[in-house]
Amino acid sequence: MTVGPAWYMLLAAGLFVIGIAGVLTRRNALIMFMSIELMLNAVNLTFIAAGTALGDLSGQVAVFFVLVVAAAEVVVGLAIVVAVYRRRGTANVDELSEMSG
Amino acid sequence: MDQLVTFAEQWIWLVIALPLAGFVFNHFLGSRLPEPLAGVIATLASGSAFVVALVAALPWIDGGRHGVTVELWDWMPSIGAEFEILWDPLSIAMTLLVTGVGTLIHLYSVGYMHGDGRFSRYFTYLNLFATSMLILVLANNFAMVFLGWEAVGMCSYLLISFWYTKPVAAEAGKKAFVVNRIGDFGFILGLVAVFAFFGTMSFDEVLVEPGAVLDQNWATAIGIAFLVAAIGKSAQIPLYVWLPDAMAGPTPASALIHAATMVTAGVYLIARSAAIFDLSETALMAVATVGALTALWAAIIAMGQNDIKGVLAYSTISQLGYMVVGVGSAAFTAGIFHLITHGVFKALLFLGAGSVIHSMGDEQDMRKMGGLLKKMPVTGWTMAVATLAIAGIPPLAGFWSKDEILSAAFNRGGYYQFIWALGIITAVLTAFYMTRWFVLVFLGEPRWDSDAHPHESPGVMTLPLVLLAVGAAVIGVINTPWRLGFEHFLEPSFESIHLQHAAEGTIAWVIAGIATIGAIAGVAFGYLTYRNRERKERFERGASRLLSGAERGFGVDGFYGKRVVAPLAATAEASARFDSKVVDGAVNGLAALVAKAGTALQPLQSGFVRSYGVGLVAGTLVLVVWFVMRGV
Amino acid sequence: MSELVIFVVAGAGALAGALTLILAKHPVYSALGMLGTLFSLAVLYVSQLAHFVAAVQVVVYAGAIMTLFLFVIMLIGVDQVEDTSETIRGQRVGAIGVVAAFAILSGYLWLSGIFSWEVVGTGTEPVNGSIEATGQLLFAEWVLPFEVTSLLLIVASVGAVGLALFKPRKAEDE
Amino acid sequence: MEISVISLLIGVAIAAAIIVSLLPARRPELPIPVGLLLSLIPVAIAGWMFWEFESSAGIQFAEFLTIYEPWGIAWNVGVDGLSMPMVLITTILVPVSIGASSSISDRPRLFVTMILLLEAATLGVFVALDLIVFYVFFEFVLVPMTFLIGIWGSENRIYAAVKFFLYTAFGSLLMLGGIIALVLTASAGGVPSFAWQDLVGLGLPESTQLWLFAAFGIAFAIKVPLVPVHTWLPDAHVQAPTAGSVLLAGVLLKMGTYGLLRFNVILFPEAAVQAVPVMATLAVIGIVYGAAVAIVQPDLKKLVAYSSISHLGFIVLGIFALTGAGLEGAVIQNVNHAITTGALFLLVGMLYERRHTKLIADYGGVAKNAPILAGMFLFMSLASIGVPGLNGFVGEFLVLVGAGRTLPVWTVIAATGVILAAIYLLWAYQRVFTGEPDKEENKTIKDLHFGEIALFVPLVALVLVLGLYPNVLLEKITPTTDAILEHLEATTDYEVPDTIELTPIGEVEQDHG
Repeated sequence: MTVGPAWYMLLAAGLFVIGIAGVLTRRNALIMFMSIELMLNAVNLTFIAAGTALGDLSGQVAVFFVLVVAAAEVVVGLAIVVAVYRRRGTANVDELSEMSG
Repeated sequence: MDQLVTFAEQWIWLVIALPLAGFVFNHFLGSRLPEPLAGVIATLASGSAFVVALVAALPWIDGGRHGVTVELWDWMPSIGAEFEILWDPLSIAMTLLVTGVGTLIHLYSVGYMHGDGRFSRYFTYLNLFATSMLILVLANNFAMVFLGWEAVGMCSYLLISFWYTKPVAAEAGKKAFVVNRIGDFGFILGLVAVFAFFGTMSFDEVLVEPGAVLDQNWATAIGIAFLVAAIGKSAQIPLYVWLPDAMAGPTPASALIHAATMVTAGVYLIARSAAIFDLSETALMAVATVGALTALWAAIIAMGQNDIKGVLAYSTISQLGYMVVGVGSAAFTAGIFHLITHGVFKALLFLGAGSVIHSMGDEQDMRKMGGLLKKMPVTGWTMAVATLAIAGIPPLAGFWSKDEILSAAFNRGGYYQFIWALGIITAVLTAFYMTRWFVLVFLGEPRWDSDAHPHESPGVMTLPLVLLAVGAAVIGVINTPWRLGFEHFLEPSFESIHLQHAAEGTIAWVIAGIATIGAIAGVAFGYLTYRNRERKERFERGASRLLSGAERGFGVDGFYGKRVVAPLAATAEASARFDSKVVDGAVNGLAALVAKAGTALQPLQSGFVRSYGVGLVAGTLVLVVWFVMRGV
Repeated sequence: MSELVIFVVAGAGALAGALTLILAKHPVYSALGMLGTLFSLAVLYVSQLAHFVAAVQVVVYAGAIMTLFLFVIMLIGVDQVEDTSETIRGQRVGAIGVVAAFAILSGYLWLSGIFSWEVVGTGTEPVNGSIEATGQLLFAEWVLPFEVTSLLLIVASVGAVGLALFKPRKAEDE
Repeated sequence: MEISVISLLIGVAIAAAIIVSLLPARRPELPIPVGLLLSLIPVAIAGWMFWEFESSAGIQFAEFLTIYEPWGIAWNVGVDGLSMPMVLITTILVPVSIGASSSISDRPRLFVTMILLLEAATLGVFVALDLIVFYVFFEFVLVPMTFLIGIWGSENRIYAAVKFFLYTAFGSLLMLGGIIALVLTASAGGVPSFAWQDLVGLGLPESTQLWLFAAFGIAFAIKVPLVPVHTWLPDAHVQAPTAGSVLLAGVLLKMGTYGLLRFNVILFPEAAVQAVPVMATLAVIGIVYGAAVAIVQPDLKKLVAYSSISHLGFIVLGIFALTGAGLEGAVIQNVNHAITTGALFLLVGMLYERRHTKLIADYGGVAKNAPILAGMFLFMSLASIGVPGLNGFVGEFLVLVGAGRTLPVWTVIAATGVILAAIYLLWAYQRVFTGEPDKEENKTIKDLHFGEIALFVPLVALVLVLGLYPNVLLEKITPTTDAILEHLEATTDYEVPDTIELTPIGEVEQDHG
């Protein structure tokens, strides 16, 4: 028995929702970051599954691009986290609310 | 003759250009010249224009010759407004008056303005004034008339407020300009209508046969609009209030304003657009009515004036009323004739008054004069001539022209005989108040202040007086009932018009007789009353209410101040308040509202990334739901 | 049958790793959970014939990116245990709300069957996730975006260096 | 591709701005004279263009360089009878306003740079025929002007600058929406084109035209400004430095009237014909209301500002008279108002430099010690009032007689503005200049010096030339305005009235005479 793409979608959705929950509930910047990565991976999974199901290799190519963007994002994001930590001594995003209106 | 016509066509522009050149020269260099030179140059500029005009006028003197037009350059071609000169009998008559009398006033001013700190500036204004008036009378289209019209208004503003450091003068100048502008409003509307119906401003097209374009109502409307314009410029009821105040300027300037230029423009305008007025009896009647009422009203006020120039100012208004009656009776030639004669003797009167004021050390109150005839014989005797001329004593100038107007009005019949009656009453009053004026100033005992040392004016001032006195005495002969030379001369300008002619035969003699008797009665009554102190006092007691009312001009100025100016000012104030409070308030209110909304929404911007995250996800949700609903 | 087994096992692993990621108090555990998820996904990719992507997933994600994460975690203090009590008013309710809504929406969409499309490729001509095939596609049709990503990476690394050089102003003042 | 003279013109202005900004900072005396000299180059170029400009209707000196083909955006510039006079007067006013700024001591380099940038942008507005290019310039004008007000203004400058910016930016955003909507409608799915030439005579449905007319119209109405969206103007004028006021009144406001003519009337003819009563009413309200408010202003500069509102009303009335004389009058009044009001602002600025007050009540008797200043003020006032022979008359008169045919009632009301103008300006003159100087400060007031008089020479010359021989401009304007009317007649039911026909007396009373 083969597993239809719908199941992969369900799994991806689950991962994505978990990722959202992580972003919204955790206040450690690093964990929030990883949650975002998780969401990106969920999306990657849908690309792969759909690409396979539709017989189109472009789905996999799209994953490459997502990967690159994720890598770039991580590089800059982590640099920011480090910079903030050096200045403020914390990675707790709740303490970084200077932009409050 | 043909050579002279060619001369006119080629060189007539010099009539405008010469005074203009004088203006430009004096404007830039006048203040560097020694005093009399600027005046001499200005006088020469004006005088040479007179000479050119005189030579150019020769072919037309005999009458019967049509006008020529000389195009100078384009101005506003799309509305048929060019710089184009019309040299026809009407403009010839006006030009000769303006340049002739104007030159004498220039000459006189050289003496009068002696020692003034802005001597040359005065003459630049004088030349500019002459230029403007010449543009007005030489124009061949309404737009150019309006150019001259406004320019004389501007010059009168400059001259009246010449001594601008005196608040009275500054105020009077502004008043003159603004009141004139109300008249201009009528002029503009008239021009707008003319353009709307004719598609051009040019006399060549508008005035040749307006009956082929206009209907009755619009002919009347345009006529009334031009009447409003004339009311402003020629100081008729109800806009005459600026003219008495215009006394604040130097006296020769007043002479120029009152006699040769400016105020005659209104009468000229009506005469020039005779073809339009000819279409509408209603408009003509309105004109005649305004003129007659003004003549009478101003004559009454003049009786109570104590200012030597005040009497003359109101007499100008009154005499202008006569001219307006003349053109309003369709006796356009008679109106212009009176304009000419009045130009001469009123210039004389003002210059004489100036001479008196000059010698009395700027005293203008007649109650502090008297007996000046001995001290100032030339001035005094020339003034006697002028007084009799304006009073209408034959055979002096005023008699002929006034009689011509009254006779024409009577001859027109119907309503116009009522106008004639008003005219006769005014004639009696005129004779009376002018005699009073002469007696108070020149006869009787001296009532001078102790420091006054009256003396005869220098020759440069008395020469124009003498010349003008001769004119005032004899100029009437150009148009007598036996030989209507002036009327014949003007006729080509009024060819297509139903001109109202004066009465003929016995009636003419009767009318002339009535006028003469009235004038003599007025002079006699005036002389007898004011020559004797006792009778004078008795008369003044008896008529005290009338006289004191007249002295104040019956409070018309105050009435305008209260009923017109004050409400206008209040409206303006209210508008300004409305503007800053309501209109701008609304704008600022809107800005405040936005700011408030911003403050109200401020808590949303908590600064917590995770809160924003909730919003982000919620927004995504909405989007996804929307996509699903759309069926993607 | 084998695919089902792989899917169930790897899927469960991925979910477990994900939950660990968001529930662990200690960031290091979170990172390990994340690592688990990444590996599980790589397995799933292999089962979907995306061999090359799976390899990249392991090398780049699990290898490079997660190492970077761990490195930073170590750098800013492994002992930082997060206080999980909620301080922002309404945050918990909002978070639960939107997460639940998202979950419900996903479930609804799944149940409504819009993902159960007719499978085209399976059985007839499976996609070839080999390096050659992927590379050919990448360097032919997608070459421009590919080059642009290189630019993005350069910019990102420059940015990171810039941020690293940045010194707090206080330090400058001292 | 040869660079056309228009690109050169704008390029020179920008280059001048760059050169001035690169002057050494420790030589603060340099920027004004250098800027003045550099700003004379555009005058020469524009003068040459004007000389070469043929009296015909088409776009001249046109230039077309594609910027972004898929969207149909291009550097599409050129001048016709509407824009040529504005280009010329803009270049003339810039050196005058730089010359009037010698008292600027705070960052003169930046100041002159801003003025030159403003020149480049306004020139761009007048020559642009691509709607996007037009919009970009139209918006860019705000930037230097806001700086001019906000940095070198008087006490309340920030408020005025912000108000100016927000007010006008709000309007232009509406216009941007209008531009996009117009182009999308016009292209109907095909390749869009922002070229004005392609958008003329589209024959859009009337309701579309009305919407677009409103979108453009509001933007321009704010710029003109028409009552009731005028309140930014007095504040901006009062706070702006002299040069800013001169350019604001002389050039910036004209962008509104120019836009109304260039876009609203030509692109949406049907809507323009429909909107005549509304626009004419707003114009007439502006004339009378602006004048009434001006009468009682205690602040001389505000008085002149409100007089601008009144005068601009005449221009709008002339545009929407939709007759030959009305359009000609509107275009030439654009120029005339720029000269006279620009000059009046210069004079107010010079008074302010001498006495540091703009309140009329603080003056009195100034003419005694400063006769040239007083004479100049009077001259410019009379020109502004519309005394014939001076330039103000030509435009106003053409507008009035032009409007008389199509909008008689409005014309009658507008003509009262002529009276009111005399009242407010002469009254102000009377209070400021006449009488004996009773206040100490007014007794020592200095007259204009040579440099100041020199600034007025070109303006006085223009006042006289345009007053006595306006044909220099009119002959270049008329073909274009005639073409506009032909265009209106071709695209709508509107017919330009020739003369109003009556039943003449001559026919009725044929048997009478």
